Amino acid sequence: MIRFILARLLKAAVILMAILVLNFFLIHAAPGDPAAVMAGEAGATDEQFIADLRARFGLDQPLSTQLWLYIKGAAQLDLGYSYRQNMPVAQLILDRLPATLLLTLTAFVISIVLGVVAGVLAASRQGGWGDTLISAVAMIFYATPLFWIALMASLLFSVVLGWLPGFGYETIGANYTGLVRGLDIARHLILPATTLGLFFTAIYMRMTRASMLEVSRLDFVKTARAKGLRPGVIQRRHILRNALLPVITLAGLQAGQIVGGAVLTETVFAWPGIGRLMFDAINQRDYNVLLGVFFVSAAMVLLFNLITDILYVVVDPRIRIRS
Amino acid sequence: MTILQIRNLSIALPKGADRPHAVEDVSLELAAGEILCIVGESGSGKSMSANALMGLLPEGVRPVKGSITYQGRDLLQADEGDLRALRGRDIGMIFQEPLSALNPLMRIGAQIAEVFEAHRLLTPVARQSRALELLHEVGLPDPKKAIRAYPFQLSGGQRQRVMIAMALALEPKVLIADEPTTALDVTTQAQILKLIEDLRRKRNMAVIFITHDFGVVADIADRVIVMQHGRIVEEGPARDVLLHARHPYTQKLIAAIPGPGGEAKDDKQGAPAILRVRGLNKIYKTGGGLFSSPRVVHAVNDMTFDLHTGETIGIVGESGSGKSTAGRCLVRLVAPDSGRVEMAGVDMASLSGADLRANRRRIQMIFQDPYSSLNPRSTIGRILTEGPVSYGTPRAEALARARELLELVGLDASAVTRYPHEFSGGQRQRVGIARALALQPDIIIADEAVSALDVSIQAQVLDLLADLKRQLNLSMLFITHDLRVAAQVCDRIIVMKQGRVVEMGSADTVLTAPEHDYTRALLEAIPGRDYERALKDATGVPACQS
Amino acid sequence: MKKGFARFARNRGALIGLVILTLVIVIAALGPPLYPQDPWRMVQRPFLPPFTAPGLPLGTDALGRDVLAGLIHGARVSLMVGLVSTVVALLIGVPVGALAGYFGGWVDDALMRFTEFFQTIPSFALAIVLLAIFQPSLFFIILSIAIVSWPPVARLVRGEVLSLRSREYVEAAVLSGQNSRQIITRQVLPNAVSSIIVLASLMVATAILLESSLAFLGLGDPNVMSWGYMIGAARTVLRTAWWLTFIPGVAILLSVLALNLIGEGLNDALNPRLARRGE
Amino acid sequence: QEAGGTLNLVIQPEPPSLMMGIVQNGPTQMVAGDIYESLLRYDSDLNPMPSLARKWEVSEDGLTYTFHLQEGVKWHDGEDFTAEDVVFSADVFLRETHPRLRATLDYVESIKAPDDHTVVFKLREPFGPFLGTFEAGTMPIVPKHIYEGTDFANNEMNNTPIGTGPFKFNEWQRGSYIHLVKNEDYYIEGKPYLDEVYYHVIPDAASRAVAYETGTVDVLPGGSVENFDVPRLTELPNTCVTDAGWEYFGPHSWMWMNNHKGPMTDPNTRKAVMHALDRQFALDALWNGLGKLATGPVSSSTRFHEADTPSIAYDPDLAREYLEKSSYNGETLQLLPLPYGETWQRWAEAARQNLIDVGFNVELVATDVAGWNQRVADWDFDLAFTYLYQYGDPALGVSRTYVESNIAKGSPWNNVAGYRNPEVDALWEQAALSTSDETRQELYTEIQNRIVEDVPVAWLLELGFPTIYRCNVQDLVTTAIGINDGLRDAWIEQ
Ligand SMILES: Nc1ncnc2c1ncn2[C@@H]1O[C@H](COP(=O)(O)OP(=O)(O)OP(=O)(O)O)[C@@H](O)[C@H]1O
Ligand SMILES: Nc1ncnc2c1ncn2[C@@H]1O[C@H](COP(=O)(O)OP(=O)(O)OP(=O)(O)O)[C@@H](O)[C@H]1O
Ligand SMILES: [Mg+2]
Ligand SMILES: [Mg+2]
Repeated sequence: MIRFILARLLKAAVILMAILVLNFFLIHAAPGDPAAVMAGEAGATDEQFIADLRARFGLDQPLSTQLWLYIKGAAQLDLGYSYRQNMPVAQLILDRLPATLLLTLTAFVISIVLGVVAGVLAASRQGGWGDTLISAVAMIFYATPLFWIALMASLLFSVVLGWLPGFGYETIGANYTGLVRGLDIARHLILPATTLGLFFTAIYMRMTRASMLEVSRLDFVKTARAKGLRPGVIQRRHILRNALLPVITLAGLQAGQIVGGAVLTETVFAWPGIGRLMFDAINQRDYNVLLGVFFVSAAMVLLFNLITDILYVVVDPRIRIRS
Repeated sequence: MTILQIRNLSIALPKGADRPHAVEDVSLELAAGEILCIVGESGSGKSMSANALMGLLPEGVRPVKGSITYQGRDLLQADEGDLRALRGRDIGMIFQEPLSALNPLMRIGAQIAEVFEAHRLLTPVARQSRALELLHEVGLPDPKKAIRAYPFQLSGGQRQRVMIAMALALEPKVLIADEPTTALDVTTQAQILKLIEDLRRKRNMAVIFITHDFGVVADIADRVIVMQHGRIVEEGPARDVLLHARHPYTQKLIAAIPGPGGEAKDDKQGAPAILRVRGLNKIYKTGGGLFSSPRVVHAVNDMTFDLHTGETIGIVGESGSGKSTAGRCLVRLVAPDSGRVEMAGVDMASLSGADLRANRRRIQMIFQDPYSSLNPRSTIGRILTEGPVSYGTPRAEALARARELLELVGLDASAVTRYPHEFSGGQRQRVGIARALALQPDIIIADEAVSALDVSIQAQVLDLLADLKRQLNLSMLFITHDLRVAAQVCDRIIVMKQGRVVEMGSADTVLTAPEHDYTRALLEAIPGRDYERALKDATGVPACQS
Repeated sequence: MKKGFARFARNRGALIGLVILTLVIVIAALGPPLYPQDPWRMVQRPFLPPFTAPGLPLGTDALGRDVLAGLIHGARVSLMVGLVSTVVALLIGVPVGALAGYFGGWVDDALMRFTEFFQTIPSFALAIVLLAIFQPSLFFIILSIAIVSWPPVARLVRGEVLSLRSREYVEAAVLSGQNSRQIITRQVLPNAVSSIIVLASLMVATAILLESSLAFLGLGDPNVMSWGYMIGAARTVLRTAWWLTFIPGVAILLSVLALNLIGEGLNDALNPRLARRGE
Repeated sequence: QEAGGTLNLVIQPEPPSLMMGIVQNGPTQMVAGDIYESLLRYDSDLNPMPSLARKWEVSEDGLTYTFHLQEGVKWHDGEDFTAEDVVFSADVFLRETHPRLRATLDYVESIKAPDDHTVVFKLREPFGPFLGTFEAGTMPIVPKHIYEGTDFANNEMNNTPIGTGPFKFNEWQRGSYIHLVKNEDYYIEGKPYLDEVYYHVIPDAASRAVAYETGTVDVLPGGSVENFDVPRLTELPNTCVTDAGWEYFGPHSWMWMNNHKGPMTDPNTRKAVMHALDRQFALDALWNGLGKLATGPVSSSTRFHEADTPSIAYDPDLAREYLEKSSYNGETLQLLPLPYGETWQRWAEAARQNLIDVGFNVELVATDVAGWNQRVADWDFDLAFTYLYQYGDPALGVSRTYVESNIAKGSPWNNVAGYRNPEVDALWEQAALSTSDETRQELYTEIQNRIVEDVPVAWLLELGFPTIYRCNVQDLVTTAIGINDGLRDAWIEQ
């Protein structure tokens, strides 16, 4: 197992480098550069200023040199410097990462738990009104633009009802500490996490339901019934476990998008996360930040692919013993 | 003493099914300690009757008439809770497909222990030890290891034993076995049959055994019920039904059983060898990589033989012995690792690209599964013309030939415009044969070409093959695990075991005076051998005339 | 086929979906000629609520443009974005998946690594970057959406092809002398079509949503009226003129819903694994 | 006036840095204007007022400017502020980092500190607008003891700015908020009144409005909510709105017309465009009636504005006439909206419709900020929206976009249109070097008339940026620089 993981990590590192190179060219393909953006904001009219900025950012060097310098840095986990923000990229990302992880992981957990429970409920009442209701609600969440739900939720719960804060990560200026701060953050988390989670909840629900129905037609379920097991036990022990396999695959995919997968939600709820950082970086052509975010995102995707694989091995003995 | 009684049972199928009732007006009685066999072709309602007993009918299918009485209670009226109490405890069931009937994610021990748990018996520890005893009882080698294993780690036969252990765990009074051996090879089948027989004797259990194999019936049945189209057409003690069948359907089924021997074969050894195979090897490596040593299977090990013009060679052996791999190496669906396959002086094994394509049309294949061997999205006409067209025959000409071929294999020429799903299994197999013939090959390789078919249809297809072979002077390699089938159609037989050829000789010699122990064991395991002899005696003719 | 439709039609949801989608298609096709009002033309005071001004049943937007005209003309663009980007995604994804699945080995490895690359960047973020590179015009919006949505197609097709290519009829085709291209296009792909259709119906829906999300971030094409554009443009006046986002929002919701319902119906009808036995 | 309290403002977008000497964009100044100061401030008529300079004298010949500095001023880290800091800032630091000031400093021959509290600027030649350049954003005074001899751009201290202003930097949670606290040692007794200031980073405009409604923030500086939301917000209880505080910047909007190539090289086409635009509609529908119709290149809040220039009013018939006379024959014009939010987007759509109505073919080209910069800088457009600050004086903020010497690819902020008129160029030169306001007025009136004749660009509006705030926040805007100039006078009525 350890060897398996090590081998996979090695392979991932190689892939990561390749991805980095591709990303590098992708990002540099966009018209405009950070020097021009910054000069514009400063209202600078003289070319010397822009040329100086370019030289400072190393943008006057040939692209291949820039790439080489970047790769060399990245290999030592140095993601470069954001000249625009006057900060090392790694630090910028680390500053934002906790907020994003908190948001996306909460949404992730919410969506899996809600989605699977709803899916099981719907499957066990297949064709009944309960199933219809759950499926319909899921379908509507699935079909509604995310930002629309976000706007509506913030309007309703924050402005009209005043129950929950409509944006931000914590109450600014309150200087809470310890548990109170935790609760404060949790209150801020509810709206964005739920909104973000709803879409995936719908997907998990539909997937679990379909998978449950499919598994329940398999022969071993009949065997289980022939043993005289109660339907509840059959549902949990035999159907659900097998039905979760495709759900794990999907969860792996979703988890991989945890970094930067929440641009819209972070925008609407002013959540100080990576997604927003990335969006701003695109607008400002802050290449290093953008590359850094993509790097971290790709690393996450590969990491979660690995975790999914390991999880598969744990859940599905067929794979465990083969490898 | 009757313990189970079915009266006038009718089971309705949902709207749109092929017929309104799966089972109509079925009545039967089962006495303690008795083995009752239900036979009949596919779709005759055997499984439905059995499922009705357990209250496990599929969705949309429900009993509409009659009663099932067990210990004075009508099971059709019982509620789900009562039925649950009976399942596993009073009535056990074994299903056909050992592969899918066990939960792939649970250990064997846990799955057996579940039976006790379902009926709230024993402590968890006691359940495990009881499970171990049961595995021992059904003759599983190394039960200690098996109890911790997952289903996929066991062979088909072993899995079927686990199923039996599970069904027997609570010593039910009635055991229902729905084709429990159909998916197994003969040797394993013989073991399982013996096991059931032993258990019945030891525990005085009543058994309903569903099968379509008359050999099996002859070996174990006390009484036989024959079903056709959802109705019972004949019923009686095993000897009576098997030897003196009254109903024409039963007679037809019995007549279709292929028997050993068959007609006398002329020696074709004198004819020139059309295919010369020398030192053929194929090794599969799987699962290898950075992290684990690969599993190596020597699927074909140093195979050497000649096939003469007009000759049929049978390749037999148990599952996994390398028969299919050998066949596929010959047509180069699989690239052999070493060895020569000479066809008219050309070594097929070393060709590639255009040369391979040019030579390949002389050697064609008929596949096992009539369902998956025809592209469901192509018309029959297209299936039959694609080959010739890709070798340059004009489409119109190829189509005309396709019509002829269809007539040749006994189908209507109008079939060219239809799709595979509009045909029955036997008809599809004929299409498959026509496709192989479309390229006018010299050699045909038939890999389990009749194994998936019902006995009666099997007989028709075998007849067809024999006819065609004569008419077209084909040479044929006939791969099968059924020795009786091999005996019937083959001039010579090759017996394979674990990739090696262990015996090769004329069909008669191999079947009547086998030299190798393995061949002998295979022959031993064929069910119903005594019966066949008896049948021969009773009628004075071989079971099947070709 | 007829049986397939019967099976499809038995699913009530699917039938509803089909009705809605047909309606949307009819509006998209016949709407502009029947309702020739230019959706960009400023015709009245801004922010007229629906049902208040004669001739402007859905009111006007921030520049006094006719909302109904926008809705009708937008249907065409939104549907086109959905359909065309899906077709383009299929044109990329199907060959990649088919080649990877059919040939295996290093071809598979290379193509799948390539696919993986597109999946390491969150798809929405990738779309934004692509639009930053290309500048948002309808053509590039469609292209960007296609580029971020083909990887799942490739994966699906690869999986299907992997399982289909070991079918006996494929081997029979090999023996009958067909070349790889013929086998892929005639034997393998036609049998993967039902899964692809199901996925495609969902992709059309996702593409419509994606376009609206991009428009929300200001990355829509300002020269063509689409529902996404309408929502994006009206989101700043959500509080004062909620109907301006609500109306196109409902239009998107209904279309996406319809496509999903149809997708499920198709799945039941075409995918024999899920089709109930005996039906 | 009451001391104490916390003020919450919105900052949009998040500034890249707070070191105002290095980064000169709007958001940076809005926050760092509380931290850094310059020698002067300006009232709403752009008259100079004391800041770090207590008083100042200008010599007769207009070549020597002497500033007397406040006593007892300390940097936020406790060091004393002296004239040396001013000399270092202007002569060393900003010459290197501040492109806009650098142009002005070209006129300066020397900067000297005869003693700790006096600074003398000597000019090479007279420069009329010189006294208008001592605003915090134009000439922020930075601490010599921290920056001398270092790599300015990469100095660690840039992340913890040290100034002399009324508020000290405390904390910056990127993506979330910037926190400033009262400078207890501020040199004006009793000021500032506020204890703490929070600038909230909220990327979505609708959410910023919500933040105001739910009471999280008290001040929405100009441009932080979409214009469409302004009327609704101003109707909320205890809400005041003002468009004061932008006089120094005089944000002036126009449409670049590409005089280099294509249809816009023909003056008749340009005139057709100018008269086709319904700017009153834009003002009413998009800008809530705040601001004014522009009459020419110089904003009415900028000095030397001339109101009586040739008419450029909306007149579609006249536009059609000009178009008829022009060489335009149906080419599709590429119009670049300003990528700064929905108002500009809508405006571009309305303008396109105006132009289509008189017979142009127009297509909008969507870009993001970087793309817009590039296309404008490369003259890759026919028409493009823009707006620029005028910094109170035509010589500082207007001439740069009209003189021939400022035609150069690569910057979107110079004479992008490619307007060439040697006679006018000469007038610009003369006006900048003159010290007498009357002479300057005459020259600038002439310039304005000439340029409006030529219509090198299509002037749109003098933008009115509304600041929305709770009415109990007092003295929020006291200078021509508004909130950007620091909250040193603001207080909250409890
Ligand atoms: N789930 C189901 N729903 C509807 N009809 C079914 C279902 N299962 C089987 N049938 C139909 O019921 C009839 C009897 O089927 P049954 O399974 O009992 O046949 P069988 O004799 O066991 O055949 P086999 O030997 O192939 O197992 C057939 O016509 C079949 O098509
Ligand atoms: N593609 C493959 N990769 C790896 N191993 C294989 C492959 N195909 C077959 N094998 C292995 O090779 C051996 C021979 O298989 P083969 O299919 O030739 O047996 P068979 O005699 O035809 O069996 P059956 O009667 O079950 O069809 C088996 O152990 C099988 O597991
Ligand atoms: Mg059956
Ligand atoms: Mg085989």
